[in-house]
Amino acid sequence: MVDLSLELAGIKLKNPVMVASGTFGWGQEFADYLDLNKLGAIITKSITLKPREGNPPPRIVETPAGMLNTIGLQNEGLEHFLRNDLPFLSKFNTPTIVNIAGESVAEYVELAKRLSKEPMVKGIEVNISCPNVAHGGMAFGTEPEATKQVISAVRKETTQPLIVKLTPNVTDITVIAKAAVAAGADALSLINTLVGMSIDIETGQSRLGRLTGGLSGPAIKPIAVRMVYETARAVNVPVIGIGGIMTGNDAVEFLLAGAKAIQVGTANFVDVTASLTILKGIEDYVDRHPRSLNFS
Amino acid sequence: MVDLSLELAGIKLKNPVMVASGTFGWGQEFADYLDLNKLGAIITKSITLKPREGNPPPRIVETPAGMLNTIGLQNEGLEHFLRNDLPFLSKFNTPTIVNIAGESVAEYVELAKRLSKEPMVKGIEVNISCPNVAHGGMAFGTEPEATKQVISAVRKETTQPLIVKLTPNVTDITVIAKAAVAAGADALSLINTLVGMSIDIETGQSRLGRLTGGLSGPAIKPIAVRMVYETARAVNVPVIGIGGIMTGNDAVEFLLAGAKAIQVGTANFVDVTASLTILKGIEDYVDRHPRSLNFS
Amino acid sequence: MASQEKCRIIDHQKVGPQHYKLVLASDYLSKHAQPGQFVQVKCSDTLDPLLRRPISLHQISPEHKTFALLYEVVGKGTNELTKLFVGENLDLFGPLGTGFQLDSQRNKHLLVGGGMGSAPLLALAERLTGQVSILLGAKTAANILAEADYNKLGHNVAVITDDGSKGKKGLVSDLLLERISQDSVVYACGPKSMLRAVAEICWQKKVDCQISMEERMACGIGACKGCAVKTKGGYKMACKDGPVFKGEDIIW
Amino acid sequence: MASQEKCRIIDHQKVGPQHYKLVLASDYLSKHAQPGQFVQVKCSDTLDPLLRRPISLHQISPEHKTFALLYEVVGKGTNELTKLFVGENLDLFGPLGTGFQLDSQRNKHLLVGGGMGSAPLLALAERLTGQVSILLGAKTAANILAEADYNKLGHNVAVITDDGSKGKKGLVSDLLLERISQDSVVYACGPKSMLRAVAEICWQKKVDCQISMEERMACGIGACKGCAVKTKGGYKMACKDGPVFKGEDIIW
Ligand SMILES: Cc1cc2nc3c(=O)[nH]c(=O)nc-3n(C[C@H](O)[C@H](O)[C@H](O)COP(=O)(O)OP(=O)(O)OC[C@H]3O[C@@H](n4cnc5c(N)ncnc54)[C@H](O)[C@@H]3O)c2cc1C
Ligand SMILES: Cc1cc2nc3c(=O)[nH]c(=O)nc-3n(C[C@H](O)[C@H](O)[C@H](O)COP(=O)(O)OP(=O)(O)OC[C@H]3O[C@@H](n4cnc5c(N)ncnc54)[C@H](O)[C@@H]3O)c2cc1C
Ligand SMILES: Cc1cc2nc3c(=O)[nH]c(=O)nc-3n(C[C@H](O)[C@H](O)[C@H](O)COP(=O)(O)O)c2cc1C
Ligand SMILES: Cc1cc2nc3c(=O)[nH]c(=O)nc-3n(C[C@H](O)[C@H](O)[C@H](O)COP(=O)(O)O)c2cc1C
Ligand code: FES
Ligand code: FES
Repeated sequence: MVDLSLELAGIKLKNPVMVASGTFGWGQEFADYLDLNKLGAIITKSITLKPREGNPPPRIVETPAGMLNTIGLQNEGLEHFLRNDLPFLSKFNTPTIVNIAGESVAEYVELAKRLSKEPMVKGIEVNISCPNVAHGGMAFGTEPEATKQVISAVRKETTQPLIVKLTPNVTDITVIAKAAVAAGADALSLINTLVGMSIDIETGQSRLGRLTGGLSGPAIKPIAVRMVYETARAVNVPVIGIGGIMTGNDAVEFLLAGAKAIQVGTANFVDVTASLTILKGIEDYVDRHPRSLNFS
Repeated sequence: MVDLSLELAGIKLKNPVMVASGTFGWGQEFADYLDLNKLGAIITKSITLKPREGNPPPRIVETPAGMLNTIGLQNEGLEHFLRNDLPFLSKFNTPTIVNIAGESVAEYVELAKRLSKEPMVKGIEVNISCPNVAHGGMAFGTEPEATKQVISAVRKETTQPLIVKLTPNVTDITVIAKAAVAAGADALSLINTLVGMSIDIETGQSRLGRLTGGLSGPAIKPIAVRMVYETARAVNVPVIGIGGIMTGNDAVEFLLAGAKAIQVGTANFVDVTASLTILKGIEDYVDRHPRSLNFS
Repeated sequence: MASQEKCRIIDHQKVGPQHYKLVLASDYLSKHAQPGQFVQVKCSDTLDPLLRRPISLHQISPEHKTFALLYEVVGKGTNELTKLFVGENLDLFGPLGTGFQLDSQRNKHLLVGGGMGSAPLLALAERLTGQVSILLGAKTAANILAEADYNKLGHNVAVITDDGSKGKKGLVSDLLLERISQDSVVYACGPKSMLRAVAEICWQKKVDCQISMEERMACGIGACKGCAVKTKGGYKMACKDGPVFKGEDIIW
Repeated sequence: MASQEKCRIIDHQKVGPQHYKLVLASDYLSKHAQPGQFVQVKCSDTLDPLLRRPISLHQISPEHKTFALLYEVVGKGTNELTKLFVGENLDLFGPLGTGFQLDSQRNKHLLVGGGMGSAPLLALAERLTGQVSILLGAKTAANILAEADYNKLGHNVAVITDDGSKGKKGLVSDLLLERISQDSVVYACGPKSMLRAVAEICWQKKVDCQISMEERMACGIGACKGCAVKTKGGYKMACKDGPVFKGEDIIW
């Protein structure tokens, strides 16, 4: 079997397939269905400093070849995660990368500081791209100055590998990408969801409990591939491709566009074993095309 | 039957269903298959000052619930249009709105000036959002200052109703919308396509003759509805909704989001009579929900 | 634990105006599924529809290694299902969720089904012992589902329709009000407004009540936090903590 | 003019490893379609696949009011087609495009088909009079299509395969080189590389040559400018100016 291992932002990965934040819970939910040891990395659902109850339902609605979600970062907060969820993840020899979301620079810093002390945390993914919260979230990811501010502040407080997760809801993603790298990002992951809306024509109201939600799934893949291509050529840190990856071939498309690794999101809902099927697809491709992709 | 007629930017429309630029040719191609007199308006494919041969093939590729195109504004130029295509369209009692695209402010001005002299042209749609050309195009639609510059210049030269067509490839579409209105737009139409990319994993190359293309179709509908909702609340001119409208219900979703009229694009390829089926769907909805939508 | 498997279709019949019954073969599901649980159904092998659709277990027959689903065509996922033929396979993930608690202390069981809500209650009725009454409500006679199957079980069945085309004219909660007593335990499934009425009646009568809630779902296993139901203990997940909840816990 | 209509499926058979033949009923299409024209097929009533797929007319039988399509499963659209049953309807738009010019001056017709390219040439062979030779090429024996139908017409049929599993071993352009003469007129359909070879041979031999080009399509009626083919006269539309072009006009 081909060796797809790589080092990314100082994190050793068995292979380039990670599971995307918010689509794989805390790992435990999926552990009955697939061997977590086989994944490249597990990105946890975003954690916040304090518990968040999330947004009112309905929180999801299907759209053509995609879905809108407005979960609103429901989670039990940092301390609960460290006490209850991290120990489970630590049993696997797959790196745990913790995705963090704050309402202010201070919250991001606090989260990063605390996570730096955890040897079982192998990296931090900074979510400056969540469209489903009233404060913080995407606001940090749409203005280069705000991006710089939050990433520099986090960088000062941690030596953990820092992955910055970018939003596609911008005119030029390379501007934000460069700002994040200038501020100390070790890698970039993209894309988070696109802001979308769906109206129930019988009620005249949003089909979601909030007005808008984040669009994910195959529908957004062409946009994601384009942004990965642009970003990989604009910065000198590794780029992680995300957006609508359902098959190994989809993943390969991102790798050819310049991504060093990929994350599987919505596909986990359609098939609990999607991440491993996708990994298998990449392996088969590399077997057939030994020179097309470069792993090292 | 319900009366769906309306006046939009000074143009009298029998109903709110228009056909979108670039998806209905010069009208003539569809005239065998549907009664052009039944449409609200016909928006022509973008015309440029001089003939353009367009981009190298392949020019289209299907993506999940959508398609990418990179036609590159192939057209025979303004004079050819006036001589050969406008006379045909003038035989119908459906307003012809001419979509124009320039490589410079001067070209837009020249096009508008010339079209102002044509009584059979009932309005001008200014395309500052084409992603598939090297010069001009989207560049005018992503910077509010550039938008103001081109629209003010065009406004000075014509008393024709001016519809400005916006690109979704921006951080905040309301900023561009306000700039266009401040510069004299009588109405706004949105969205044009999102920039996307698709890679052939066997060749490692783009599946299109150019690197990127414009994403249209149902996949983008949630993004379009959201942008129409935001824009309709940010400006005091009518908004025309475009993006992934396949059915009457899709159209109603845009009208409920705040659009006064809609345009049918990709759907014309799937069903030559789509625009009229969509019109029928809106009529049925208004019959069933007499108070939900306001036509006047 | 659930299993994601391709199950062979044994039977597929139209049983109502927009209603179909699918009988499927699976050792695992027929053995492990409990009344009130559901499966996540992959309605198509294309990207439209994209997500799986939750459908309750309608009948569970470990002895035949089969189970049944009863579904109503309401949109594109359920419409795709109608195209399936006997002998083909259907990709299912289940059994999922927390089903009904079979209360063996009490022996006066009142099962209240509104519209499609009658479907999951049959699996429950098959397992309950003691005095079991089934109250079925629907818009009109044609939409009363699985009545024959309930009758076959020998339970007491009462029917009511909005238009009076079958049984009394009225709502199934009217029937419940007539039948409920201190020693009842109520199990309900149906539209939200009905469930709310049932929960309120039970609360007033101080009767235990288990209701099956519907919410749009993605993962089906508690991972995405998409299927939130507001309860007195905060948001709970319909796919994992439910779909069956105590009536008194729901914040309507 | 084309018509968009739902045509009833009269027959649907597997005829090769990934190849199926659909026979459909339509007064309009069977009457108006010409060899080399195509139809735009709606492969699904969902949004995936979204666009119609162009398929050439394989047989045109006005006397039976039927026509046939021969397709190879290469992706999701053609895969959806395999699910169709006799008696169901298929939504088609056609006939579209400019087909073959039946050259009645000459009477030595050479039809050159590579792989799936053999499909549209049968409709042409059915209409041609005079001396007609059919040259069929494919990767391997199983992929030689419609040979029996060509034989039935009484024309001369020669076969060649890449692996020599049927007929000679080689390319169909090799066969053409053997058979071509000054008084030939050549009609070709197949992969681009083959068409190019055919066009070059014909150009060298100063023989008229009509080739059917494939390009990805959206509208099918010349409106979207999506299916551009580069010719000496600028970009032409495969759906309207073609799919059949003069070999000498193409810029490869
Ligand atoms: C736990 C559970 C058990 C269910 N059991 C059954 C059953 O036994 N038989 C049955 O016919 N139906 C059942 N449903 C409802 C069924 O899931 C929906 O009818 C189905 O998902 C609709 O899919 P669609 O693609 O046909 O419709 P869509 O086009 O997706 O939507 C049509 C309508 O159905 C609603 N809907 C979509 N998804 C869901 C969902 N997950 N839950 C509730 N409503 C939804 C939409 O809001 C919309 O109004 C159950 C739902 C849940 C949550
Ligand atoms: C005028 C014309 C006539 C044709 N006649 C036939 C025929 O008689 N029988 C037959 O089997 N096929 C024919 N084709 C090719 C057929 O249209 C494609 O195989 C089909 O569209 C693939 O659709 P899909 O969804 O199965 O594959 P996809 O998943 O869309 O794509 C699979 C592969 O097919 C290619 N492809 C997709 N669309 C087209 C297209 N419009 N034209 C060419 N290649 C495409 C893609 O680039 C890709 O490599 C014809 C094409 C044209 C343009
Ligand atoms: C239900 C759901 C919840 C999500 N939650 C988070 C989150 O908490 N943090 C985050 O950074 N991204 C979150 N995302 C975004 C995904 O990680 C991913 O970036 C996005 O869905 C695009 O990938 P996909 O198309 O493969 O799903 C969520 C996505 C979905 C669908
Ligand atoms: C093939 C194609 C060509 C197009 N050409 C133009 C054009 O020339 N000018 C323009 O303003 N928009 C053009 N568009 C954009 C459409 O008018 C429309 O804004 C977009 O496709 C979104 O709508 P839809 O999803 O309904 O297709 C084109 C779109 C397609 C698919
Ligand atoms: S559907 Fe994902 S948590 Fe319930
Ligand atoms: S497919 Fe639209 S012009 Fe040919």
